[in-house]
Amino acid sequence: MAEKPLTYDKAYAELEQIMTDLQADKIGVDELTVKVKRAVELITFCSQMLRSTEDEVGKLVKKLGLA
Amino acid sequence: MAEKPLTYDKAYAELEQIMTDLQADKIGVDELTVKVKRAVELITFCSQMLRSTEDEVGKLVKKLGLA
Amino acid sequence: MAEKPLTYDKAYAELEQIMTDLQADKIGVDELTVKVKRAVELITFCSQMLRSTEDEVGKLVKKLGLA
Amino acid sequence: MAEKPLTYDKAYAELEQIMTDLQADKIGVDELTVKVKRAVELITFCSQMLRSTEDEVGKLVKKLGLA
Amino acid sequence: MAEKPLTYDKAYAELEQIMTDLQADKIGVDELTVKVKRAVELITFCSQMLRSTEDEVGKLVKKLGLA
Amino acid sequence: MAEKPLTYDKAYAELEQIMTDLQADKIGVDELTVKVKRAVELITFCSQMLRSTEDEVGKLVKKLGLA
Amino acid sequence: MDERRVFTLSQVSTAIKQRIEEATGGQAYWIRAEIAGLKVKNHAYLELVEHKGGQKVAVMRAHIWNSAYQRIRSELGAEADNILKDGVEVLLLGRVDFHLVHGLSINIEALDLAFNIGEMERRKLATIRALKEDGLYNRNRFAPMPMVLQRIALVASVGSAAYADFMQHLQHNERGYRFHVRVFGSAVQGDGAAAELRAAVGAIDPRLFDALVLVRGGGSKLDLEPFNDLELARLVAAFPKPVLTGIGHDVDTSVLDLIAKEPHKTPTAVADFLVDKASGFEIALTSMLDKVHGLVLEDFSMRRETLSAYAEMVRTRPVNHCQLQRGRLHTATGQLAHRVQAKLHTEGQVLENHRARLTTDPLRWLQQVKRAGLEELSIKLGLVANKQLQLVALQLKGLRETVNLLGPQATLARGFSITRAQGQAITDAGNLRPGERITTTLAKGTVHSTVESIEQHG
Repeated sequence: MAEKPLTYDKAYAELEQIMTDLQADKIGVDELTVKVKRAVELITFCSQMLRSTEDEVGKLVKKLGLA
Repeated sequence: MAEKPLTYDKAYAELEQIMTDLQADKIGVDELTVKVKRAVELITFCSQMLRSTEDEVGKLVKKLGLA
Repeated sequence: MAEKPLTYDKAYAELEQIMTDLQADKIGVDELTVKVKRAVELITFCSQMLRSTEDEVGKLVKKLGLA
Repeated sequence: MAEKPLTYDKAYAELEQIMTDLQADKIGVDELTVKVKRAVELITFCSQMLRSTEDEVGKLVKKLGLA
Repeated sequence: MAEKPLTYDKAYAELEQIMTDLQADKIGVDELTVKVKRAVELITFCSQMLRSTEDEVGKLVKKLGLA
Repeated sequence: MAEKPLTYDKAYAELEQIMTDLQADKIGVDELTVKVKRAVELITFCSQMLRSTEDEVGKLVKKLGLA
Repeated sequence: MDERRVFTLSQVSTAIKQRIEEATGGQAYWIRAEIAGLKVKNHAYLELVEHKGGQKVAVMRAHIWNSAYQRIRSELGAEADNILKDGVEVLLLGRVDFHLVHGLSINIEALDLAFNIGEMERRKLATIRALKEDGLYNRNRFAPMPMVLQRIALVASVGSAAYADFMQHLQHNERGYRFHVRVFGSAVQGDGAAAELRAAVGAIDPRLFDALVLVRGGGSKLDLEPFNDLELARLVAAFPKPVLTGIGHDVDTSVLDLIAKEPHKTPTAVADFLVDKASGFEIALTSMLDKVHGLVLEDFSMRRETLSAYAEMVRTRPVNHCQLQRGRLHTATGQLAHRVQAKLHTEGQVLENHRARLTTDPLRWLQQVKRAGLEELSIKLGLVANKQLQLVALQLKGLRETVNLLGPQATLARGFSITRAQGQAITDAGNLRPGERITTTLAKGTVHSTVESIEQHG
């Protein structure tokens, strides 16, 4: 979904988009799980990024497959 | 119950069509049994989908609480 | 009673035609008995169809309660 | 009374023709007796037909009440 | 009175012819008696025909009343 | 008076002939007398014929009244 | 040369001293001048200088007696060292003092602190004006603020309390956030601080950082001077990432505070801000997830309601439909019997009608039409026959009259007569002979006579 360097801002924007879509009833039930999963991923990623050292960031990004 | 890859949204769309026809008394007596059978299937399918999706989402969200 | 594949709708349509013809005096006295006999057949058929449909629908719907 | 396969409708048509001819003075005195005789026959036939039709229809309809 | 197969209509036609002839001054005195005689015969015949026809029709019609 | 089968019409024809002759002044006095005599005879005959015819017709017609 | 008046040096000095005292009347004057060559040994000795266009236009010695010096220092408070130093322009209250031995000197009795501060404010305003003219004043405030500031370029005096406080607060936050701080060391006060700060800021590659943080521990008012430096301010304002200041002054704000995206009072406050921001971000994310979850639950419950409404419809509609159909069948059944009966009834009535007509019409026809016709004919027959006979009678009567007219009798009656001889009617006298017997027939009677003579006519 996100391109290369996922930033906090992008993550937040994506999450907001999901919210907006949800609020606009744009998401079918089938997509819903996918979207919520994505939301959880984004938050997890951000949480870990916030707590990781400079060295760990690269590894983390790779590990999460979000890059 | 559902044939190949029935999704919630497809099932719901089909259900809505049946309900619209039902409400408009468009369904003749001959079709009635078939349609009702299908409606029951679809409602059951959708209900189960809702429950399982809800569970899944619940787990994901709970998981984050510990992150 | 019905010949080949008599359906409720066909039967009902035929019945209505007979009723209309009756009202429009389109049926001669000679035909009358035949037509009335047919009408009675059709009504009986429709009645049985309704009953069996009701039964079947009833069974299907009972299943719904558990979904 | 009626010859071969006399039907109500044929009988009635013949009767009407006789009545029309009678009214239009188209029947000579010589024919009159014959025609009147025929008319009486026809009326009698039609009357019996009506009665028997009524009976038959009545039975059929009664059957329906139990259907 | 009537010769071979005299019918009402023939008789009446002959009668009318006689009347026309009488009125047309064409008849000699000698014939006159003969014609008048014939006319009287014809009228008498017709009269009797009428009566017997009336009787017969009356009987037929009476039968109808009981039909 | 009349010879053999004198009829009214023959008598009248002869009479008419005599009248024509008489009116043509061709006849001498002697013949005239004879002719006149004959004419008178004929007229008398005709008169009697007429009277008897009247009687007969009267009877015939009277008979009709009873028919 | 005898006229020459010679004064002793002391006479001259005394005279000058008298003149000065006369001129000043021992009065003190407010004098504006720059401090130079300040030396403090018990008393303070210095030079007052006035520059104009880079040139000294006046110099005078001055001193502050120890007691005054102590008083002035305490009056200046924290600013004493910022003001009582070379190069600072001050407004002083001084008396011109001429000492016979030490010469002319200004005895400084007081310094006006407000003057210095005012000057600093004036320079600050000039800097602001210059920044505004360059379009830089608001530049950094428009720098986009990321949701999390994690990579920090820190400009601080390494080892200072401010640095330590900042690092301490940032790295040991409760929530365990990691910040990636790179320090660009610089003096933050005193002469040369501005230059060092400029160098430090200039060395930062903005692409590598989320924010630039400038911190400094507490200090006097005039210690802020380096942070009002125009060149430094230009660099900072133009910095493409948000600039956060924690320059640490309770009352006053430096130019950098004014142009920074996020001015804070203290380094600690900056650190807290960064931590709070990260935490706020994380909370926002989490609450967003909660909202998402909530929306999903809400959505699902609505869907469930619809489904159960549908289930209800499936339960009731078909039954209703069947009932409706049953009703229609019932009606049809009733109508069937009714319509058939009506039909039969109508037919029966038509038949009855025919029957009624048949019982009356032929008889009426026979009687009225036929019999009346016959009777009429009978009457007509009598009439016509009689008429014929009468006509014939008339004819006969006419004939009879004509015969009578044409017969000889009528001619005789008019006087004519018929003469006969030998039974023959004589029409020519020539046929007779005299003496011949003739008979003459008259209308009435016959005459017998004899011919006497004959005359011929024509």
